[in-house]
Amino acid sequence: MTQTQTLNPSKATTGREVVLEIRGLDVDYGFGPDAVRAVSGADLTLHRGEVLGLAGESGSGKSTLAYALTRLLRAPGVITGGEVLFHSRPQGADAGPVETVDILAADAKELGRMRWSELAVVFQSAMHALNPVARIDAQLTDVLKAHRRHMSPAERRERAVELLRMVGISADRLRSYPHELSGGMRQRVMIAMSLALEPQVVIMDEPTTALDVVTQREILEELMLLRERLGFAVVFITHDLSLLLELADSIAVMYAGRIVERASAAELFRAPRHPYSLGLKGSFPSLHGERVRMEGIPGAPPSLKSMPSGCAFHPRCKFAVDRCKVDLPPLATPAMDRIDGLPDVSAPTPTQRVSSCWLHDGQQAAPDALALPFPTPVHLPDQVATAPNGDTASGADRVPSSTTVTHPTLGSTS
Amino acid sequence: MSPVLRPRRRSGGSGSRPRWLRSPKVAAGSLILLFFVLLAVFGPMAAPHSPEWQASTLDNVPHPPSSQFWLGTDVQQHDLFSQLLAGGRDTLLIAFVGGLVATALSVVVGVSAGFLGGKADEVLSILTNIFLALPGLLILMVVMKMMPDGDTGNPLLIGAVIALSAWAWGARVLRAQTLALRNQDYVDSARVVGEGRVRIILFEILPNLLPILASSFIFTVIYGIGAYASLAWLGLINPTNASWGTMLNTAQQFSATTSGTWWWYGPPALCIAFVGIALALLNFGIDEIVNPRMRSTRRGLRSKGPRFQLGLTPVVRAEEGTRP
Amino acid sequence: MTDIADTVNVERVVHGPDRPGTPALEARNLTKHFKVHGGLGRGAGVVHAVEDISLALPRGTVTAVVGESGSGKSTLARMLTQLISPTSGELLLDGEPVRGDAKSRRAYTSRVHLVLQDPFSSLNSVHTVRYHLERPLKLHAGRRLGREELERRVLDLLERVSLTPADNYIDKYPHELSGGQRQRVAIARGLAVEPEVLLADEPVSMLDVSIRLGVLNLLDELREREQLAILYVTHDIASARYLADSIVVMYAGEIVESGDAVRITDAPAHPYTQLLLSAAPDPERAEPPVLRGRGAPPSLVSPPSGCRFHPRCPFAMPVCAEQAPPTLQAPDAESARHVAACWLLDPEHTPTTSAEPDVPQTRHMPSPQRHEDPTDPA
Amino acid sequence: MRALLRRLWFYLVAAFAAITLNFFIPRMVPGSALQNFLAKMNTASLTPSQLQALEAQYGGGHQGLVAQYLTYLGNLFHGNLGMSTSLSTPVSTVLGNDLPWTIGLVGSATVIAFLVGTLIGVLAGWRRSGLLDSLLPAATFFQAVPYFILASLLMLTLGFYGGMFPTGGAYDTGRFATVTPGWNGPFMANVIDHAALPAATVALASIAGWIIGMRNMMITTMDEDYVLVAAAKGLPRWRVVAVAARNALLPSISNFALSISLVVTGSIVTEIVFNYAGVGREIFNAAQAADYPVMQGILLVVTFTVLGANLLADIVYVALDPRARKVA
Repeated sequence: MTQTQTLNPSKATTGREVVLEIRGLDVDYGFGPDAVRAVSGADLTLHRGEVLGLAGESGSGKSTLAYALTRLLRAPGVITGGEVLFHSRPQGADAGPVETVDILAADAKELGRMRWSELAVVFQSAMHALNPVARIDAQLTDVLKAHRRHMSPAERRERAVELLRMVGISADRLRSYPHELSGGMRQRVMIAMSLALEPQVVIMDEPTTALDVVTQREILEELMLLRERLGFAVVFITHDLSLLLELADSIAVMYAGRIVERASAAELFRAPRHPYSLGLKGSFPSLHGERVRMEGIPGAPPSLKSMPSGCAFHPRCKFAVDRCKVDLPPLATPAMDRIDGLPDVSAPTPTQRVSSCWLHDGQQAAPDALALPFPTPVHLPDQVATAPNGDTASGADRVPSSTTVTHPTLGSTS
Repeated sequence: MSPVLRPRRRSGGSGSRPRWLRSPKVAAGSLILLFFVLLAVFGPMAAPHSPEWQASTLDNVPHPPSSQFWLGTDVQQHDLFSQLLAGGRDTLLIAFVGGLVATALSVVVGVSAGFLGGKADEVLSILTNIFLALPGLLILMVVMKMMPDGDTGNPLLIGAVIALSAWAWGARVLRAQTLALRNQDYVDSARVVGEGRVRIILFEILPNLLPILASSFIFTVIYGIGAYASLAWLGLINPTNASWGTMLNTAQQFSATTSGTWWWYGPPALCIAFVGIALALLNFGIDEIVNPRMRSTRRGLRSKGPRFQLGLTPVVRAEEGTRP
Repeated sequence: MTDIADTVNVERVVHGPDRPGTPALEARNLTKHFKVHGGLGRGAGVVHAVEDISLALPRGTVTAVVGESGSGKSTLARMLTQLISPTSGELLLDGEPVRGDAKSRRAYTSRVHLVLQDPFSSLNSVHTVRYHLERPLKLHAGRRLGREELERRVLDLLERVSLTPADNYIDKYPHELSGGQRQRVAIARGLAVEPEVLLADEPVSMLDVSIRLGVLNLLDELREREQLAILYVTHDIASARYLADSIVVMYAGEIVESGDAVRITDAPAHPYTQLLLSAAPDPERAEPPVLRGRGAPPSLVSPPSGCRFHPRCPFAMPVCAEQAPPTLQAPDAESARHVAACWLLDPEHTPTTSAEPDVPQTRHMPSPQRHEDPTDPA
Repeated sequence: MRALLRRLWFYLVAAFAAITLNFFIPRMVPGSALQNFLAKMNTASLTPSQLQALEAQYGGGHQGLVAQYLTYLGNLFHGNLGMSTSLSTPVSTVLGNDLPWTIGLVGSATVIAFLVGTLIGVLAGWRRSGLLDSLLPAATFFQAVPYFILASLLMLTLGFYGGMFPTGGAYDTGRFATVTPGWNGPFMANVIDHAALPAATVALASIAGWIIGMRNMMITTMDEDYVLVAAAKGLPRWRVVAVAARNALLPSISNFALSISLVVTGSIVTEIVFNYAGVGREIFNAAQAADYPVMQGILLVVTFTVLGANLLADIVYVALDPRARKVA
């Protein structure tokens, strides 16, 4: 049962070397006057071996961003600006020279070569991502055939067996068709396929959303174990923030096509700075403690065609001020998190937490709920939830405008 | 895959033209069709002579178009222009009746099979598949040959007989679609609210089948025109009924095609072809409206848009591109 | 504690919240076996989808049915609405047995309503919101409603599900509404028949995260205000804990545990419930969870003998494979309503595996301090 | 295999239904069928035995319906389709002479149309270029126009006025013929020359259907994730197209089965235009001569051929789609 420990990755092992850099990425759907902007000015940095979570609701642009950075986005998606740099390090040699590929400038041939061998993708629904009329072994070996010309058919087959075993599927499944496998097994095959060439980055688009919780947990455990062994970095896309908080090293929260907050998982969990992150976090009922009425976020996410002015979240934000309706807040380090001597509002370092909210521009005191101190004053590394000071934090964490209402049914049950 | 009919009333739709007219294919198809429908209705009245009228009983040389006979005459000195004007009515009527009857049959069989499922579905499906496999036109030939001459002149009867050989295709498609719709949650929701079976079929399922119904209707009409024209051309239709098909039959009998009398066989053949093309355009347009992804790309060489290719998302930077 | 087995192991355990009086809807020994087609010359197989379930839904309560896909929870909900007729067992509406003839069925539809999972397909795209809400009103009013009366009632329904101003929504087509708004319309349609029982089959699983709570809260308000008996079918045990009075856990077509929502999640008695809880996302977890009972649910065509969970159960004993476990009271239960179908609860059987014998304690219990942060939901 | 057995059951029922229908068609016609026939018959003299055979086949004799039906089934079982009234030979002999020509013509034309149309459809769907798409409405022209008009058009332009191909017959006959029928080179070339226009008619008329069907299925299939995965995996371009085309092909094969009867009847009309030596010309001649036994025999044989083609398409489908093998 040692493998279970890997689900919560130890931050110490995370390499700091950058493997993927995204700068100011703009993505449109359509072209010309009908175009709508799906992703605006996205900045992300993925470190070697890190799990980066992309959280957001449907239409927030999280999948668009992920597919655009691999240039796999379908028509009518168009990349209209920005940069995606992949810093590739030759396999096997830790100290090998780093080669940088400009993905947006690459041609089909170069993309074809580097994609999958260095940057693989796991799709949301393995049901649809596996070719229904081809056997599993054919789908595992064709990628080897395309990228590893020197391998003999026997070697390819051997590798396919090895890949399946890696994700816990026995070799006799090689001759199966996808429809003969369960949903969990299909997703395992997809993961095995993504790792066939030992890529440095794996992008996972809601890989477990369609699965049952137990299967989901099993697959995530295996995935994290493999990550530890093979050292690939993961971009994990999901709408399930509570899962991401458990799984990821750092998290970028997206809303209406923009990254509104980027922070480490611990920071985001204990002290979110953006009202949307706070609201999203407050949309997942807890498995512990007293039941209280929670409000979620009023309203609904905007459509790309009619984006609100200023900060897109302002119509649903309980803290919104006049300025939010007019001006777009920059993605910057919140005033309270700035370290003296580093006044880099406009150019925060990649590891620094940032939030796109006027409440953190230093002109006024941010609301209590958005201004929880982090790191927490009492040193308790990873377990604030059970920490004795939890109650001090929680008092401030309470959303000011919503009064705590005891659950109506509780009166009769407890 | 399930084509869902979008509501007709659109909020803030651009332009006052209805959406379906904005498709050039539908517009062209409708215009041509309208012309021929008008021809079918008013043509016989507008014709200068009756189809049987002969300019002379002595002359047996077909005359090319002239100011007197706009489309010339045939061997027996019939005015071909008059025959052409009169000949559309039966053809269109038969095809239309055939289309209506066949569509009605296909709805009854297809929707029942899809909605009821089980044994009823099995029996109806086998019936449908058998009718699909039967060579309809051949059976029509045999049946028409066996029918008394008087009956082959009755357009309604012929339309109905043609429909009998044409309903199966629509029934099969409708069954598949009904099967898909039956499992939609809104059908279950309607049942939970307490709606009856008939009401569910008529008000929940049928409106969603309209695009398929339209396409199957048009398909059958095309088939009907072809079938009727072929039968007439083969001489299996009472030749006293003037129609484009019977005109071609007489032309064929007198070897018009190989004797250079193009005005004899050309115009009726063109009329049949044009009606067929109009209907095909309509069908094509409906397909594209229902399923916008199938719309043909209009980007020719002159287009400035990015070229989309699977697995290679285009990069068009603002400074080079045309973003407003 | 020695005579628990004798006192609780009655013939039929009725699951669901304990309330005095006649429950709005009661299911007795509901069973559903689906026939699956064999080929030519082969006997048809039988899927044991739901096995002998007794459930009571009292007025003004929410009962959650939790389970993985294929556990039979949706089949159960559809049986309760009579969309599927049970193989055996009966339904009691207000204590009266439900008959199957067309007239009673029609009457039934006016008292029991089902809200389905997918708001994108549960409304017909060719009809407006008005049509969707007028139909049940016309069907169940019992008299002809005037045009103004209908309009007034439709507007009232929209307001009851917080679609305000109602005028803005009444003539919209489904595609003009967001997922959450559609689900509210679906619920409003349910309310139009003025039901006593509302069954909701995964009503929020297809919705955006930020608007799920809104719909759950709406269900809770309806329960409170209209005293509905609500059945909430879900795979998300955290939302079940949030909304429900009582949780019923299903595995492979059977109820394995039921009881007060908070008790079930805080002190699960059945190994499967423990497994579900350990697999659920929970950022508050101090240490990574330990999954006990990996694997997949069994085939329901030939379910395992004895306890259906035994092939996966980390505590399985010989008896588990031989005999179906009785439904027993959980040892720590304050009320007799926390029960589980597990041999471990029978003092005569002790586990032979290395796992700790006191099953309910194996799971990490939340420390009391953590309960004082009421708004921290994560 | 079980899926196929289940389909086989359908074919048995269908074949039986076709046989029965063939029996009842003459009896469903208003009035006494036999009287109608006799009235229309242009063969002046009927021998008493011919009359008796006709009575057995079309009723109006003194046998009961059931007995007639049983006689009919018995005759069929022995391959006895009756006697041709105009040719005085057994119908089975007549068909035996005609059928190879028709099957050769329709078979080759259909296969060519299917292959070419599917290929163009794959390209049109994959590239989605304006050029190929603008061909589509033009292609529908061939689909919308009746076979006999299309056939006449080709015959007039390429054959009669163009002089590139012979305008009739299956091979040169008559006084000036230089070829001798048999498996020899000049004769085969002559046959192909004669088959070119009829085959082109059949192919052109059906090709638009394949192009459009395949194009639309390609577009739908390319939206599937597995095609994107194939592209993402860095497979060569043709492999990615192949993945999509392989899946898009499946509905085309079902459609093939559906349309086969339309194509067959269409080609029969085409044969009439070109006076081709197949069953088409035979049924036309039979119709002219009111030779009912031949007409009915052809009807039956064509129906069975269509059913056979359907069965073939079913087998191919099951072979190509692993999911179909599972469905019982």
